[in-house]
Amino acid sequence: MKLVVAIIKPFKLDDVKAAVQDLGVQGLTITEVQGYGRQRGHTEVYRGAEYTIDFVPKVKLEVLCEDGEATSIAEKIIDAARTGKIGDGKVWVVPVEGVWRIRTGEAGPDAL
Amino acid sequence: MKLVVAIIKPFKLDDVKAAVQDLGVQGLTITEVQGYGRQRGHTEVYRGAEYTIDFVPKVKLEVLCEDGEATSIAEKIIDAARTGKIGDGKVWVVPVEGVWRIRTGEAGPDAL
Amino acid sequence: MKLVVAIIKPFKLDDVKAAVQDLGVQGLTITEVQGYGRQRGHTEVYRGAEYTIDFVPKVKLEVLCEDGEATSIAEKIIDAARTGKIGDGKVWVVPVEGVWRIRTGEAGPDAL
Amino acid sequence: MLFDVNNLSSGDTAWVIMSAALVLFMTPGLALFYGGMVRAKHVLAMLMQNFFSMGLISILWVTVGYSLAFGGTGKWIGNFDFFGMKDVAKMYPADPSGVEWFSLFTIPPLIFMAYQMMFAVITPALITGAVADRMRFSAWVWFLGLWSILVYSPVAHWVFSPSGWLFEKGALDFAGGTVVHINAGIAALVLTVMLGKRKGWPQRPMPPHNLPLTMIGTGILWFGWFGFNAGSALVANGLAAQAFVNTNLAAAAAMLSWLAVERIKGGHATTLGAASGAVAGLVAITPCAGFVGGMAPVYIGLIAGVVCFFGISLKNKFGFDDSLDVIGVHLVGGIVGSMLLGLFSDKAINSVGADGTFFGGGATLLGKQAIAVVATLVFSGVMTFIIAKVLDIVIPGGLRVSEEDEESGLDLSQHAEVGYALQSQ
Amino acid sequence: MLFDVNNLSSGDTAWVIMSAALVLFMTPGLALFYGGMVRAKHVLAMLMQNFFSMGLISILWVTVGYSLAFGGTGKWIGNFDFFGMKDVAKMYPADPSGVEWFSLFTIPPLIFMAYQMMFAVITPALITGAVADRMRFSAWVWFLGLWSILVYSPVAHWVFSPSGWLFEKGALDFAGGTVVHINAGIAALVLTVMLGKRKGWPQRPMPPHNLPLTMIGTGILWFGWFGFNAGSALVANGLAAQAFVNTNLAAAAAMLSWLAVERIKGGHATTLGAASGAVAGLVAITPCAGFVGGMAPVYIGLIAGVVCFFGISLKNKFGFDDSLDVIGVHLVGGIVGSMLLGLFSDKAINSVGADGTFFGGGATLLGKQAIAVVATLVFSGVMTFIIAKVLDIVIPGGLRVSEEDEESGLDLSQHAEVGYALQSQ
Amino acid sequence: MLFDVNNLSSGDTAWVIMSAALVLFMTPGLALFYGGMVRAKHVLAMLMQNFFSMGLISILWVTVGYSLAFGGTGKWIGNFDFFGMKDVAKMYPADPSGVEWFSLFTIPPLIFMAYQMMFAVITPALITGAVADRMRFSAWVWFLGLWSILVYSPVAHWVFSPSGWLFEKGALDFAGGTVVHINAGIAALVLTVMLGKRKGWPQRPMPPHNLPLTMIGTGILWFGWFGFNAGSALVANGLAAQAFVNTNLAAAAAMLSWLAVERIKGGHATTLGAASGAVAGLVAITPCAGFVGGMAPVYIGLIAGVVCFFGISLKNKFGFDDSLDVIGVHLVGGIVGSMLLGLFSDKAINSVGADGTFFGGGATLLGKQAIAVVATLVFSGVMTFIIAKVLDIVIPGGLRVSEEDEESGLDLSQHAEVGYALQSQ
Ligand SMILES: Nc1ncnc2c1ncn2[C@@H]1O[C@H](COP(=O)(O)OP(=O)(O)O)[C@@H](O)[C@H]1O
Ligand SMILES: Nc1ncnc2c1ncn2[C@@H]1O[C@H](COP(=O)(O)OP(=O)(O)O)[C@@H](O)[C@H]1O
Ligand SMILES: Nc1ncnc2c1ncn2[C@@H]1O[C@H](COP(=O)(O)OP(=O)(O)O)[C@@H](O)[C@H]1O
Repeated sequence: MKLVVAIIKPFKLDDVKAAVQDLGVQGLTITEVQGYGRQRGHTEVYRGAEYTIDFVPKVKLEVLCEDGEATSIAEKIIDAARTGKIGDGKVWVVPVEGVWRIRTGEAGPDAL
Repeated sequence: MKLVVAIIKPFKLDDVKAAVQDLGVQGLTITEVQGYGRQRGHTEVYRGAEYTIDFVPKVKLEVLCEDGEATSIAEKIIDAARTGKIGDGKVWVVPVEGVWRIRTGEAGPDAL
Repeated sequence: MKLVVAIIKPFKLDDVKAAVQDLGVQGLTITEVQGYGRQRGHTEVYRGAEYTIDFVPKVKLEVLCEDGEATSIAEKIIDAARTGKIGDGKVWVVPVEGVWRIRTGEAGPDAL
Repeated sequence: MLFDVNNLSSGDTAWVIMSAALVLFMTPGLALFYGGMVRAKHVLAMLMQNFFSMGLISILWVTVGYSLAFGGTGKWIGNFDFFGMKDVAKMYPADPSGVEWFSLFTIPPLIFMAYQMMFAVITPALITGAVADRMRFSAWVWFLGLWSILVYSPVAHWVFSPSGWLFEKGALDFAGGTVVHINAGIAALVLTVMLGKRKGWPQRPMPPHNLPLTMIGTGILWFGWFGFNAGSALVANGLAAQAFVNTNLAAAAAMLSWLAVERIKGGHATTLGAASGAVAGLVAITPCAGFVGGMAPVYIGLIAGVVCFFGISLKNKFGFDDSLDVIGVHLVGGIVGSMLLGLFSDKAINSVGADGTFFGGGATLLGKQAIAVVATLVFSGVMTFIIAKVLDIVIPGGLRVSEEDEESGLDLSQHAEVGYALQSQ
Repeated sequence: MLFDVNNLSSGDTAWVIMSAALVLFMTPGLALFYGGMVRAKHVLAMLMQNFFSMGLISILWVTVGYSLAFGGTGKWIGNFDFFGMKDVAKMYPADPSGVEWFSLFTIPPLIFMAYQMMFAVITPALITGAVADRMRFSAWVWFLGLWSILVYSPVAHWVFSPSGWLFEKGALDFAGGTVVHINAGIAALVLTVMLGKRKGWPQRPMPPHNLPLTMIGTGILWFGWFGFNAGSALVANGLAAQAFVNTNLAAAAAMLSWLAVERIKGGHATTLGAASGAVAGLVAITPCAGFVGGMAPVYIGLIAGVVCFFGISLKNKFGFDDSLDVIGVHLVGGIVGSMLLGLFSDKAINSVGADGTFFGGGATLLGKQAIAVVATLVFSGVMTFIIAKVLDIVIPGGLRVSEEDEESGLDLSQHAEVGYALQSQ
Repeated sequence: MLFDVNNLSSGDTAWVIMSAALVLFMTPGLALFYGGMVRAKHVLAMLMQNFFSMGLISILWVTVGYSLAFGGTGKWIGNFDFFGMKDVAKMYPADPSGVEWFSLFTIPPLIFMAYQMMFAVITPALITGAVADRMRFSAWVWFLGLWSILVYSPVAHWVFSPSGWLFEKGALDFAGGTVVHINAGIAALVLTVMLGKRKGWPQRPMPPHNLPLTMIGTGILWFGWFGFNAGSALVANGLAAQAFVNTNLAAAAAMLSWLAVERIKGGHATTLGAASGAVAGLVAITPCAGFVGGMAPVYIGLIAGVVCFFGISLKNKFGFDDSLDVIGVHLVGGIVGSMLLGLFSDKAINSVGADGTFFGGGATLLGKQAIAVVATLVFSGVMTFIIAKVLDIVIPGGLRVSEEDEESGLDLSQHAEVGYALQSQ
């Protein structure tokens, strides 16, 4: 089992969700995060004083999947999340050693 | 070392925390997340227009533990978080290659 | 590739970011989380009734990096985040099996 | 009583119009005060229950409520003379024979009706704090309407109409200690017991999700309460000024005494304690505002702050889940104020009042106050029980939402909305 | 018309000063009402567009706006008699020959000017809800100023000045059905079409980020509207009381009818529906407030709630993105109110008014109201188009921000700020 | 001076009661204005420090504060004539021989006392913005009480009582430029320096956690300020209208000039800038409100906006951490307003005023204003230092919380509460 993690631009969330649903993904979890990267932050002004805010709002997606699906899911996310502009985000894959569905106690692929 | 991750229903948090504490777990980290899954979302109404919100508020738990404890922690979480209704969530285990306690610099199991 | 994850005290964020930037880290992602640990929570009062809040606000950092950099990044974070007081947090490293940059589709170290 | 435009005072009218606006503003204030204290998933439902009272009760009031409270010269209840706004623009309510009351008014009868309307709106809204997080919205809608007609209007008649039996008896209530606070407070107690506890209470902590919201509400309530109490003079004169001063002092004193107890008992003076103490003081001074003077409001406030603080712990002792402490603050505070009036009332302040125990009046007024308190407790308590019981049977699903709806939050289950959306959207 | 201090009534003055303060308070209220409905990344921009109107329009009003609206006795527009506060402290606007209007005033001319200033401030602010989330701030600044001078002042002159052609014609507008709501509503429609849809609309849901904020705004608006409508009596008397009562009842009734339709159609009565219905009722009663009585405000409110509910779905039918439903609520509600006045107006309530169809006046008033509505629609619509077109060409970048700026949020791109910072900081 | 009920004007009374309510409402407004600007972990502490002033100062004022400010006919300080509400209901303060001041009043003395109470409440509350995020709550409690009695009451006596030396000297202050803003501003400066910087300042950015909250506060402040300034006329007449207009125009103008400077200097007009500019204008017009006319308030506002903008950067230059810019806005703005009054004051507007430089008065008034400014700066500065020094020694732990308490947030460490709970709970 794998966990596909993606950091994307928030307004791409609906597109990305639709895209992975097309692949038959039945569930995922998102978190509101703040990203720092090449897409430097921006200057904010506070009563005449400027300061740089390095962090930009991003959304993190986590999708548990079977081993073989990870790459296709990652690719699908990459396609759907791309705007071509700096700050589009990253996708990565982490190995997972066990998965359970809480409701039923089912384990492994059945738990997805 | 392992990282046990769980997505649970928010109101189960106290029960789950108590349960893992019983196992001797000394620390954990939680995040407010939004889940999408079989427990479809719900319809929201905005000035006469309906739209579907797929995401439901969930809480994510992360527990670092020694290799041997992962399964028992996972099982304990599953027990404590179960309501039997759809949307109870998932538990998964991720391998961890190193852990440190920031305060002391201790590494490995001592860092937990 | 590795993912270095750290739970730190929120007010240490700027220092930690500066520290890992020194190491050439070009990006990272943060999440606002709540931690439970040895640094027990605190008592809150609600209309005369006291109750214990176990969770303390923390910030979670995630840094993707090449295999060889993980330990040095972890050490740098540990240095920068340390106050020496209980609750300073943890750092851990998770193996990553693939990374992509969404904007370009680049994979592996180039994606960082 | 025909309204004679020659008696109109523009100054008094300006003040009472403004006061009516201030009292209307209190209901949103109350909504926010309560709304900040519930958990995030119930915030809109709380706001909605309160705002809805502004809608429903306004309409019911001009249809029948006002007429039942102020029509005719009956002892127990009004009549239908003012049904559907009939004659309201040109007629004051009738004075009973031998009494001059409405005939002395210097404001248009319409604004008297409107001012009273705002009281009718906020009184049942007070109850929402007790039933928070578990009452079905449709049940609330029906309860609200029935309670207003069957409980609020009669009690308002007893106390505020010069022909009402408690008014005649000489029980005093300047701005609604019995009519508003005890009335709503006992209804809250009955409903709380009937609905049962919130799921998870008291094991799971249910901390306020947004105390700054509660403090916004506190500010609005304090501000609006000047209209509530000083407006009840119905003239812009020294009596209104006295009621204004008393209102502010009681709120201030009760804040201080509440915080002092907190500090002594628990070690910390809390922000919510400051707000709660202030509201307790405002409640307690409500019946007294135009009858006491000097430092009396300070003493009343100091006592109210302490008593209400301990009043709140009743729920833990008796195990009923008065979610946001309507009983501890409004029922207890209302009783404290109504009874202390029996001690502190001073005819030198208001000649149509009476002298309390401390001003040579013996226990006479105290006795009358006790009768008014008990009468309100019994009538409102019993009627609330009957209305709620009937609704519990009649309303599909009963008074209380299902467990699942409670868990997912009333906002979603009752209103298909959530208070706050994702930040990053 | 020289102001004679002997005619001054302190009661009337107290009420109008207070009303002016209440109307000023509505603009922050509106800002919050709208601000809660946009997404978090646009909240400050929304607040800013509204607050900025308090800054810019106040200054423009005393410089030229008031003079253009109330100077001289022209039919179409005022003059420069009051330019730069000249004579405002000692002179009322002139009455046209044979008319007694300003000469009957009992309040200082300065407060009349200030009261009207607050209307000038809030009217263009209403438009911000339609252009939310995509208009360049500099474009808004210019639009705001030009629209106020070129559109608001003339229309205010037509309707509110006794020498204006619509006033002369006998079209009625107590507190701004045409001048405020239709005027702003049609401008909103034109701008909405010219700006185009928000990126992602209607595919992507754009739910309100903070409905409690919207409810705070609703409370303030309802409260302030008493100043808007009852203050328009410009005296503290029975007429002000009538306008007060009508205002409250229409808001209440429209809340109920909006929620009823929601419940019947969609299954849920929503909190935002309660707020929207109330505002729709407030809009519709605005032109009628001092001309109708009895249960008429209830009927007007009930109708407004239903019609505006359906008015809102127009945008989905026609595909224009009226982000926060300014058209559905203010344009539609303003027309509903202005036309219903032709039916419900009653000279028994206000002798300077007229009898509508239901009070034996036939269709005469209805016809006049239709003329006023159409005139406002055409003039404001065309002028808005011209102003916006010119600005789109002249302003660097045009009316609308770049796609990227829209995506990252107006708060950041226009104001270099964000509404909410990290909680844990 | 015995209060003669025959002199009472209901219109004036209505206006002053309402004004007192408006000024009271400003303190919650200020709390929110400041509360939105601090970081989330300090929000309740900020709200609490302000609300607590409503509690403590109200009680101290009726006990001794009012008497020290308005009792007797001394030059430097009042006496104990009104101690504990004695005679306040029936007596105005005494006029010094040969002066008619209180004897001309048309409002009940009680409401004069209450109106002044609200000023006493908000003045020390202004200071909280400077000491944000690091002052121990118990230290604040003591400071608040002592400062009010030892600093506020004397200065109020000097300036507002007709027997006070600055009043006698002819220094003008319509609504509190010296008494309120300079007084609080210099105290803020002294305390800021004594407390030291917030941990991490200025290296770590400390952005406002919730600017919409700040904007709610701004709206309430602007609204309430009409009571503050126009209420200071103490009658509902043309002077009140003038003060009302001046208040609005100065706020508007200062918003525009602040934003203009921001735009020119930094490229962006900010929402917080709009709010800050408006408040700066309101501060500057406070002493002038009833003494200037025509376009003068616009000029005063424009100047205040620019000067206060630069005033704020002082803290960066001198390295003191005036967290929320009380010094830049209130101290600088108060001085700007008090001195500009020496230029713009016009006896044609207010016959009890004086002519400033621009109206043929030469530098006389300017000199008197300078004396009043300097006297306030010196007295308040020195007294603040002494009080704070003593408290720092006496209070266990000193004025400032421990590093750890500062880090975990004042909400938790001082009040055992947090502003916002987990959303999902
Ligand atoms: N090394 C990293 N580790 C974790 N997250 C990263 C890393 N680099 C970038 N990110 C995340 O990806 C987002 C986009 O990265 P950025 O460098 O701005 O643009 P791009 O991916 O287009 O090169 C960042 O905001 C951050 O959330
Ligand atoms: N494939 C997945 N990857 C990541 N998270 C998932 C996945 N499937 C479900 N989840 C998470 O688990 C929660 C519950 O899943 P759901 O399918 O609704 O119910 P159940 O687990 O009872 O079958 C979801 O809300 C989501 O947060
Ligand atoms: N076993 C664990 N799994 C995940 N997170 C943990 C674990 N133990 C501690 N943490 C996180 O680290 C933070 C600090 O831990 P704590 O035990 O309080 O102090 P210290 O790390 O100094 O011993 C906690 O608040 C929590 O967020």
